[in-house]
Amino acid sequence: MRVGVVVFPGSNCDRDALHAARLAGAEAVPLWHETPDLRGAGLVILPGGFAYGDYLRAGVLARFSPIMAAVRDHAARGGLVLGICNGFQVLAEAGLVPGALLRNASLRFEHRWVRLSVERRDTPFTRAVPEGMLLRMPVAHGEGCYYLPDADLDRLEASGQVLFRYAAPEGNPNGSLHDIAGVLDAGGRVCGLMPHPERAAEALLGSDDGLLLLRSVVESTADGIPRVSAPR
Amino acid sequence: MASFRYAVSVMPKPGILDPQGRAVEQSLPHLGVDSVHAVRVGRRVELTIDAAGETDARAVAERLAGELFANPLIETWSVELVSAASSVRSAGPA
Amino acid sequence: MASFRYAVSVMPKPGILDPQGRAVEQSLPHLGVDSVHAVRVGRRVELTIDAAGETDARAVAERLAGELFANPLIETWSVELVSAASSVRSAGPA
Amino acid sequence: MSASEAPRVIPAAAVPLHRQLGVTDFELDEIRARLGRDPNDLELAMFSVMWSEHCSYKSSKVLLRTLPTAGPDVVAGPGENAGVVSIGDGLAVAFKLESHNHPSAVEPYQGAATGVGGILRDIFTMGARPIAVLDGLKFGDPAAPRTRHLVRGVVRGVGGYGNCVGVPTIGGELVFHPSYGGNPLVNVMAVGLLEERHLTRAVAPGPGNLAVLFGSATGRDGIGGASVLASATFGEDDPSKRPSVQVGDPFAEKLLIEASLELIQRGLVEGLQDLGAAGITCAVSETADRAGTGILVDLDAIPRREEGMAPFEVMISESQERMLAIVRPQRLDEVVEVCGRWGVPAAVIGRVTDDGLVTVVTGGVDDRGMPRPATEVLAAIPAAALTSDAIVYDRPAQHPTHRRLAPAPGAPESASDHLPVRGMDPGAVLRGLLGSPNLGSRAWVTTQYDATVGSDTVEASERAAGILRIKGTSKGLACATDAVAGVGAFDPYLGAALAVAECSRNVLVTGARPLGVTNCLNFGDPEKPEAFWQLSEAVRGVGDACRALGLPVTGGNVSLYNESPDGRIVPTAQIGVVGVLDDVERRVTPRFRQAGDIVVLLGEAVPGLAGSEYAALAGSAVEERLPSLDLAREAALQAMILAAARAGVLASAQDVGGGGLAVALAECAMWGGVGARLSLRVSAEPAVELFGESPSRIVVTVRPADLPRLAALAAEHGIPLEPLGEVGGDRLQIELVGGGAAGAAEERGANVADALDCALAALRHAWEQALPRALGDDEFTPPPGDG
Ligand SMILES: Nc1ncnc2c1ncn2[C@@H]1O[C@H](COP(=O)(O)OP(=O)(O)O)[C@@H](O)[C@H]1O
Ligand SMILES: [Mg+2]
Repeated sequence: MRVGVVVFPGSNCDRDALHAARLAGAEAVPLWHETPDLRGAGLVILPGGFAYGDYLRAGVLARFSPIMAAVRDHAARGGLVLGICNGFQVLAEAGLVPGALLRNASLRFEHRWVRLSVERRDTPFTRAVPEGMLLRMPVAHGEGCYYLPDADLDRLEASGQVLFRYAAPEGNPNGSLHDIAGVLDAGGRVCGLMPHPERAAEALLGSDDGLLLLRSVVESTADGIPRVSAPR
Repeated sequence: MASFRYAVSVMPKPGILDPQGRAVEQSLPHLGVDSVHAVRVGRRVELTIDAAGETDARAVAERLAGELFANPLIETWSVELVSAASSVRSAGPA
Repeated sequence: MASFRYAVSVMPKPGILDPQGRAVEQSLPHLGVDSVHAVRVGRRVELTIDAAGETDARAVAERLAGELFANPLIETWSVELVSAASSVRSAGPA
Repeated sequence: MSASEAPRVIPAAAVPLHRQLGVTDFELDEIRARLGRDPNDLELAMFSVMWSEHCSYKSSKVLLRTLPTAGPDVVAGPGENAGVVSIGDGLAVAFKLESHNHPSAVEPYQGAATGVGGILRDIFTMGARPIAVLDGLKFGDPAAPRTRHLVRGVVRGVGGYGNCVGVPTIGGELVFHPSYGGNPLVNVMAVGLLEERHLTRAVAPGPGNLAVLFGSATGRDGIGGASVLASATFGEDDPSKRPSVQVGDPFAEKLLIEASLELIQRGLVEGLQDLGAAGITCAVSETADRAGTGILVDLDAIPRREEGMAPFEVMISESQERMLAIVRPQRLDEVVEVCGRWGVPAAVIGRVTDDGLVTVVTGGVDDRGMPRPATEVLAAIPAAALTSDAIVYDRPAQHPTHRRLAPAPGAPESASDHLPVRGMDPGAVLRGLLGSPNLGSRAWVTTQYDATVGSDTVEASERAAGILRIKGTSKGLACATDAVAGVGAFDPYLGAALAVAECSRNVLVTGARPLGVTNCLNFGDPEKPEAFWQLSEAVRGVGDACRALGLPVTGGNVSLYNESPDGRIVPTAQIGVVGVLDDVERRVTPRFRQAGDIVVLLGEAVPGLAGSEYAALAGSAVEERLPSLDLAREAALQAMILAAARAGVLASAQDVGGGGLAVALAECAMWGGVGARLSLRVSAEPAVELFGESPSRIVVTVRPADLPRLAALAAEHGIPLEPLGEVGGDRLQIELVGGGAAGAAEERGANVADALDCALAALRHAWEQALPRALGDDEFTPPPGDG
């Protein structure tokens, strides 16, 4: 299956995502932000980095790049989208996943290794994760504090759209409500998370837990047609 | 065609935690200041818009404010016409 | 004792590079906007000061603006008295 | 009214322009001799920046020439933007250290950020993709509010820039010493990876080729001393409109990196030069001089950020994120296309000529880029006069009368007679050392740096050296940067030599072979004979150590005038070393691995506690001796450790550095999550053995079965070897035995332990809390687990 990694001006984890997608057994191609063509990708990754410098507000300027219209269509047709770190911020600004990412409660950039609990394993992003396993990977961001107004947050929880939470012993690095590290859109096809699975794709670098997410996607689309598994 | 300069003020919505504002408040005692509270830190964007008239220019400013400068989920904004030059005076020695 | 609410606007000095303003301008064509230029992005700090009178309160606001909120090497600032509540109207769905 | 605003005693006009620009009368004569006439104001401004210490190295050149620069792996040495060493497989590494001390003292965030930006440009100018940043930071008393402000700003600035451009920060050091109180040091090292065939030089060959400026527009940033010209030009104009603080734009730099590397990989440039100090003037004169050509600059073609800029402002502006490419005319369209795609503005600003001159014109050029009859020539200077033929001084050096015993600036006045070498509780001292600002965990800093972007980081931060793997090969790179300020304060030669030894040892203990050295020499005012003596001693120390260890110096930077009203900084030779690991999977780390492994000390302690962290903790050590360095012994130790690592004998290895053996052992234990039961022979003084910082020592662990092989290697290299005990448990226990310990026993008070015995948890607690506590940040949560 083909993974497309969007390159915005200022993306800096695009190579990492391409590399990890290949390790997961996918064919991976870069997608240039000015060209609204997804090159037949089944999964589109919005990678980490600082698109447009993260100026003004992280993710907001990238949201208007021409390729985002294609990403929106892809999602509307049930295609898979994974936003990692800055990519999550772009998805949130674009309204493709719920919520906003505020400045870290510490007001500092936080680079730390964290552990994630996987709240659901019946999604295209998590089906290869063994039951009960906590995933170890790094976070590296200044604006990753997940926020939704109370009522919306309750709805998000009730509809099973919370996919990853920060877990002990490292805990929550940024003050996110409900320790939320990653969420799904209402259709379960678009996922945004702050930690970096693509940087945890090889034991040599400290962990290969992140590869499980990409493997899940590859497995989910093994026959070329993404299987739909809507949230509860 | 005329030019209009606007200042868009963007502030965290009431009820949204503002860690920057809190950090400012916490640092005030070190400056010997105890009479200050309710500090909120937001953004100010100044821009010049070319348009036939103020109504058209303001429409662009309002649109940019709501779509770009502020995130309505967490922020409120207001648009203000300022003079053609920056409304902020120069201050302090170089 | 009365309360006064101020808004302190902090903007990059003229001549000082404003990477944020530049990036915003660069991305405006993506929004289909071509009538906007001279974008500068700064900060807005709102705060409430308790003092016997406006003169005293403003003195505190001016001092904080110059010492804490702005870096006089690269930024200019201005202090404005606003209503007791935030001067920024609520907008968008809460 | 501040001093600078006070009315001048001498009206400005009475001071000749050259002096206002910092050019001495003697230098003006030298300029006249090179031009054969008087310079005009623009030319004088160009000379003033090019003949500044920063660009001309006029005080240090005679010293730097003495450094060894040749080596089998050297691809490019000093004289280029960065040194380049080969790592085999057609790959090479570019690396360099640079300072941004003074800008960081004025505006810590932007000063540090633009420091990172500047050194990264030196790397990708060579055709290398930047893959790592390391930062050497030095500040004064961490309890002082000003220091805290500087530390916060500088660390945020290094992170703010490096994180955004996406280059991991994988190492560095943060050192507090009172002499840096008025003058912090911000030295940044960057490392890049390139295919050797893409090596690009900063040259302007081929008359007729185009000079293309790409990147940000030119503003009034960083126009320092020459701003006096502004008053001549603009009369009463408000000087605050001439900002000299530079603001970094890492987003623009990221685009510049991608555009530059694409230009190089597609073979579109004949030469490439970044714009740093002295801006366009420096870039055009250096590239022309290196190629033996000239350049004609069309002033009107230079894109500006501001209106009304005077010619001198355009020519010397230090606006960030700009590059100069030399391009064949037929490739121009492609160059413009590449830059355009990355959103980087590009403009042809001139042409390469064959007259050896830097010519600046206004009023238009013809189709061939040559001046028309009506064109006004604003400046015409031989390129060499600005660069290779700039003035060079051989300054007088005078060693201070109290060479070794003079207290460092800011050190407490009263000296204790002796350090408490006896009657102490060694466990309490160890906790005190681990809890001290210089030895505690750096997590407060390193959590603010993205260390894993790029997906190549194998080890980062707290370890002796950062390690990156090299994709597509089995290789790894180990990088470290060190200075030994504590000793340098008393003996600049020894401090510099120790820094080279320690830095290369830090690379070696990972199993990597050091390939080359970069350095940043931070010193005081070279016009003061004592400061110049410190500089020349340090260069001698770097040279001697590099020769002894067989390491070429491939580049560096010199930062002088590091003085403040509080005094001069201690002599600080910051050293950077890069080494290669043939098989990164077989790297050695400091972590104790497995219960039952044997802990072995290689090398032996020599007396001398002056300049150590223990001395600082104890209060004062001005009467103490310095440790000594035997470079032959160091070289033998380094050869031995490399052989041991290659033989696969080492389970772990850690260099004995700040805080001495006890701190090294504590680190191995804390990071490995397992303790050790050891006994240490004390021949002289327990403090020397436990906490002394004498060099040429490494703590390793081996499987019991491997001990004979290690012993054989040690014997072969003539290295003393002492098995200390074994790994295990959750405490660090060191029993003191032997004559020195017995003598101390009599003086021990009732409450004093016979041995060092600490729970790992207690050590970790002290270590983790050290820095946040020193900086007064009680909100910081240290990461759990091993640093
Ligand atoms: N201490 C030093 N040791 C060795 N080489 C040095 C030292 N200081 C400067 N150099 C070399 O002198 C040249 C000029 O340095 P510099 O002006 O800092 O370059 P750039 O402007 O590209 O940063 C470089 O090649 C640099 O490596
Ligand atoms: Mg350079």
